[in-house]
Amino acid sequence: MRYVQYFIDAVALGSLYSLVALGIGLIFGVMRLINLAQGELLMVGGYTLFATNGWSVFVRVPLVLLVIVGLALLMERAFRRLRSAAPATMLVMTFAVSFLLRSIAQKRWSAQGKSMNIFSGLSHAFTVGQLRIRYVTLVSIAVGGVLLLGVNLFLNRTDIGLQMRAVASDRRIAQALGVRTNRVVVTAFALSGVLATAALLLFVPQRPTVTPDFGLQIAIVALIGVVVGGMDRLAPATFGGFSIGFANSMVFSLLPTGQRVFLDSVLYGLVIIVLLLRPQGLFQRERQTTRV
Amino acid sequence: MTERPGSLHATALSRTYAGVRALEGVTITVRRHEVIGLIGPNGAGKSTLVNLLSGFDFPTSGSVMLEGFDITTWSAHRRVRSGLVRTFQHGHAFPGLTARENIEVAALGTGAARGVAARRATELLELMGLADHSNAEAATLPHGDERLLGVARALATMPKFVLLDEPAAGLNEDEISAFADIIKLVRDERNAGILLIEHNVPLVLGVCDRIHVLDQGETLAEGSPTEIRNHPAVADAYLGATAG
Amino acid sequence: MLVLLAGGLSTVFSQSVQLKFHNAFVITAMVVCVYVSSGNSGVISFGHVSFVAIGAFAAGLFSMKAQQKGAVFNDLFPFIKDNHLGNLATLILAAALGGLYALVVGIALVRLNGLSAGIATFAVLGITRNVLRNWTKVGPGAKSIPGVEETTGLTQALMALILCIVVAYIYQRSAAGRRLRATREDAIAAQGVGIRIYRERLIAFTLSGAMAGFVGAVYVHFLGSVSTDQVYLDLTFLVLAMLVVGGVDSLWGATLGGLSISFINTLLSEGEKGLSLFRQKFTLPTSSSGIILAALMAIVLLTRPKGLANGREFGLRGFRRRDSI
Amino acid sequence: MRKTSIAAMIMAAAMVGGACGSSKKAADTTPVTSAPAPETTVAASPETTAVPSPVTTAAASAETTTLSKATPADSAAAAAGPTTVGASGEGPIVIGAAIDLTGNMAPFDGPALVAAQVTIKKINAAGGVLGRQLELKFIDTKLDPAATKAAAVDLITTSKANVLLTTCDVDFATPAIQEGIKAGLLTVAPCIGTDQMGPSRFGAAGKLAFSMGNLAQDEGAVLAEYAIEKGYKTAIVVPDNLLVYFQNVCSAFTKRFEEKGGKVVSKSGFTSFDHSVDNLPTVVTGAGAADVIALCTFPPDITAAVKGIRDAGVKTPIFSPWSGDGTFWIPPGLTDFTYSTFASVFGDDPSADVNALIKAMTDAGKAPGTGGFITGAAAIEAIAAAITKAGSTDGAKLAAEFEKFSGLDTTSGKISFSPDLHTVFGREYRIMTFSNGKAKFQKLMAASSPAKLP
Repeated sequence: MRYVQYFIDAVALGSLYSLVALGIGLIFGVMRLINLAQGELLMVGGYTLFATNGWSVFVRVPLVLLVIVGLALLMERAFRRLRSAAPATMLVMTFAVSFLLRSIAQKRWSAQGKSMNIFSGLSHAFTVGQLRIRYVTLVSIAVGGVLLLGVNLFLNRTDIGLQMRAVASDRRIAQALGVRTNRVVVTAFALSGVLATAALLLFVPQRPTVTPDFGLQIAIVALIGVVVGGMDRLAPATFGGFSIGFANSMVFSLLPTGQRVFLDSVLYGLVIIVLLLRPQGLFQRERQTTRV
Repeated sequence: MTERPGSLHATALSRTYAGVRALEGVTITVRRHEVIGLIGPNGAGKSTLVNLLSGFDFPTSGSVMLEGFDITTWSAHRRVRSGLVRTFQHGHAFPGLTARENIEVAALGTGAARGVAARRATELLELMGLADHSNAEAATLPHGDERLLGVARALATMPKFVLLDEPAAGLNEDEISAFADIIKLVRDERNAGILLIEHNVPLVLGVCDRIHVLDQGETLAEGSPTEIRNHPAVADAYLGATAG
Repeated sequence: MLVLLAGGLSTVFSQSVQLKFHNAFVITAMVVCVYVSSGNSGVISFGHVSFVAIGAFAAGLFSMKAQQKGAVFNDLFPFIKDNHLGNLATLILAAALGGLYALVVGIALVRLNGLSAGIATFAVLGITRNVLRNWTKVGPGAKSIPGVEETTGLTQALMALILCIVVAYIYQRSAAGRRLRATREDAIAAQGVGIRIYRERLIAFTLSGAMAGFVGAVYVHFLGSVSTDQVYLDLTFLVLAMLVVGGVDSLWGATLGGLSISFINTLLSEGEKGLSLFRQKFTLPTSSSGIILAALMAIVLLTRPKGLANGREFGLRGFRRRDSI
Repeated sequence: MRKTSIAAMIMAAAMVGGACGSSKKAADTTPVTSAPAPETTVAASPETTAVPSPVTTAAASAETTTLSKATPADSAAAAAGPTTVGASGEGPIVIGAAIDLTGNMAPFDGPALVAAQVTIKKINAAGGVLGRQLELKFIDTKLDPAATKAAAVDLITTSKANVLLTTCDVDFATPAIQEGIKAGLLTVAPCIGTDQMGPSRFGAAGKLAFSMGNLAQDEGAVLAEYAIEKGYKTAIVVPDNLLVYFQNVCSAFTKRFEEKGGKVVSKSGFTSFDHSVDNLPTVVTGAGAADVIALCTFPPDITAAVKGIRDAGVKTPIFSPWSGDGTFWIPPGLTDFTYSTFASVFGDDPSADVNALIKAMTDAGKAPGTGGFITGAAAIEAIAAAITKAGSTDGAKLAAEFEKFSGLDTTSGKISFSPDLHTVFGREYRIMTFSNGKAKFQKLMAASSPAKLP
């Protein structure tokens, strides 16, 4: 029974990270960009929630959505010039943006956490026999599933989705064929803002204190998850995010009490092993050998 | 045919990609001091065969022997060090390096000292007629020169066997006849065995000692240039389509 | 000559500004270390600060007096607890351990490319930090190592930087360095001419690990103390940002990036304290230097995506567009 | 090529400019500290303390006059002549603070600094110490190790600090502490809570280092004694493994709770920032029933921990040390959460002095978030007391006085040190309890003695 509870805890954490991973995976898919600043969307949204504590959710949710999507679009503008730059340059650019936003938050709100309060009851638990399940877990799984499905439908069934996939597979050729790349990329960033909003609203009941590093903490884990899962396609990336959260919780529970301080070592060790065995990603089909 | 020292020999090579057969039971031998032409229509499996021979891909079944050693599972660089080198269809020159550096680094790759590498580069630039471009970055070279540079780079590893993957694409007629001389020179002076993959039929017919024809992943014919020219199936499958 | 230069610096600048120079030299040396591997191979490593940490912790622990070490860190393995080494010996030890650790890590990881390599090396950083912080038999636990002899003066810091640049320069001009740079230019072609990517990367990774360990020791002998959080994420991001802002594909870029960001950072934090420049007095608001620095980095990247150096390299006669590989 | 050279030149110019600027600044500042007339008292000069100081300190008005007098000739003269006026007993007594106003310690260092400024103003208004004014100079370290070291050196060599204050985390403070004790200065951290300030970490020279924070062994003991007093018999102990302070408080709680006849049914922690906090509800419910949970951690993870435990339906009282102080992290409707702290920031502190200090800070727009601010005031008061008793600012003499403090009266209550313990013990804690999201002062309570940890 104890182990079933561990499993439930692990699913809970995994489902939260999968939402963030979905956003990171989407941007990577379209832009080949690892956006370290994705976490700052959550952070800025978090401070928006803090600033509006006590307001009606019907105002707060659209407001947070607006702020996050707006920030995502600003980021897109900042990254636009670098679309064909080297990956390292793009990565450091996203890091600079992340650092900038965190520095501003640190100056504005200090490193002291601020408590946000929305959908607080979601993290309450109900019990089935001896097992305890948080409502937020069920909601996360449902929302995660719906969003993954929704984004996939969007990519596969809509014109702009098709264009997005074309841009993802070869931007130059897509451009040459008349795809309006900017519009596609902007749409992808807006969508990633929506995903970040969903992730934030589900994180808050469980992690209600926002600090300048709030988003970075989450984004790093989700990013590792995305790479481990396989970043070329959306579903593997999302499952990767789920896996890293799941493993984080499961490893903690299974470690002997005295050894739990070594959680990070075990987790990172597993990450390395997976990357060595399946460099293309845990949930990715085997790639064809590089054609020469 | 049995394997003998002094040859590169592939037996019954097959390669399947996700259920699709790219190559099926191909057996081919290249001896030292011999130029073998490899021709066939697009998608016939020529590139797959070169990849399997050079270690850039590995066969689903079959084996590759080099001078008596089974090299089927050897990595590409190990094959190079044992004297089996290839060039690339799309150039793959190191774009940021000069022509000379491209050649030097190849020599260094097989363990040559820097002085030796420099000497080899000078020789090969001369041989390929690239001496004027020696300090130009590879990325700025015309297409034809880039191909020649690829060949020079391969020769800098002092190979016993060279697999030339469409080296003449983008060359004009004068250049092609000069290139034919280079191939013969490599064969005669360096005593190398050469596998020449080429669409340019006159070049293949003119320079090759024997010709191997692939179609749909299988060997269609093999023989001297004359035999191949008169082979009805080959004419249908290939020569008729392009040479005509 | 160096001593003269250092002496010159020390007469012109106040003691605390000199310390910023120390720091700039040491941090730039770290950037050069990362460059040796990441710059020449084109595979970004997030793990090099691990080697800095190993070097710093080894040098720190072994230069502490045995008596004090026993009092503060009682759990240490006896051979760590009971032994004390001189300054020079700790530098050598740190380089050896850094190189050895990089070799072990490299054997497993240099086969990886791109983001997989980035995440795997990041994982190494996480493990290193976690172990040093929690395994009290090998490290100080969640405490800083105090009382390390502060033997890194301005001269030593500058010498360490120059040594790193010289080693990096010799390496990249050597046959091995040129082979590795060829793999960066075109991995497939490199294999095609017989270059062993794995081996070449491993050589560079190990060499840069040894250099990073050495610099870690120099760092701890500069700070006089070290804790795990000081050689973790912030330093990793800072060093990588310096490398990329300077220009990841040349040694000059690495050096320029390290020095320029260090000095701008110093300028900004002096600015927060109040600064007279060209007869104008500037005072920046508290905590604003981070914001300005981040914005400047972003602007540099946007206007010069290839970094400040833009591919140019050190050369004997000024800077060349690009030195031989 | 040309472009790079230009970029490099600009960069070089920036370096030189920056360095020259700051060295010029150093020269400018010299006359400030060496102002010959004793009545020219300068506190918080914007030269070194560019941060707009929230509280106008005593002689801030003097800064403009001093500045306008700082001609190049003055600077040259000051640089040429001996500048040890402060040490000779003529000028102000300089307290240098190398603290964090930007990073993760800023929420602790910042309020302590403001409280120190208010206290200095009060002392100066009453005639100063030994007839000399106190002057506070601070530099933001941003927790960067090299900047911390440089800040300490700057304060010691340029500002001629007589006493050094450092940031509230011993590991991040170490570069500054070492500079302070190396220069023979009394070095005081406002709120470090471990026994690491002093000889136990820094060897013999560590005799000069003290912290005004509450000793973790003392704080854990008081929490345990309060739990016993409330009639609790069993406890679940949940330490955060991140910091030594948390581990020590929870260990001290365990030790004292068991000494007093309580039973610890489970001791199993987690680590902040490694995302294991979400496992805590299972850890706690899996530990079985207990009368109290001792939770030793801090924001942001403490919010997730407390909320997770409550949301899992566990209503057991939770006890926390000072790191659980403050309203900023509290989840709505928090109930039965008790913590020990230095001062109540909820307006119901039993001490009039404390409330006056809070008011002064609030008026300056810097209302404290936790009770830790009081350590800044205590540091200044203790330093002033030590200087008065020793008749000198010599570090060794001051340290000797510090070690002798036994029940010294400060705004933060009675404080004691000993040759072994350089962190405060025996101080009266404010025991505070949250009910329905509202904090209420319960009682003043001192530990009978610090718990002994192995």
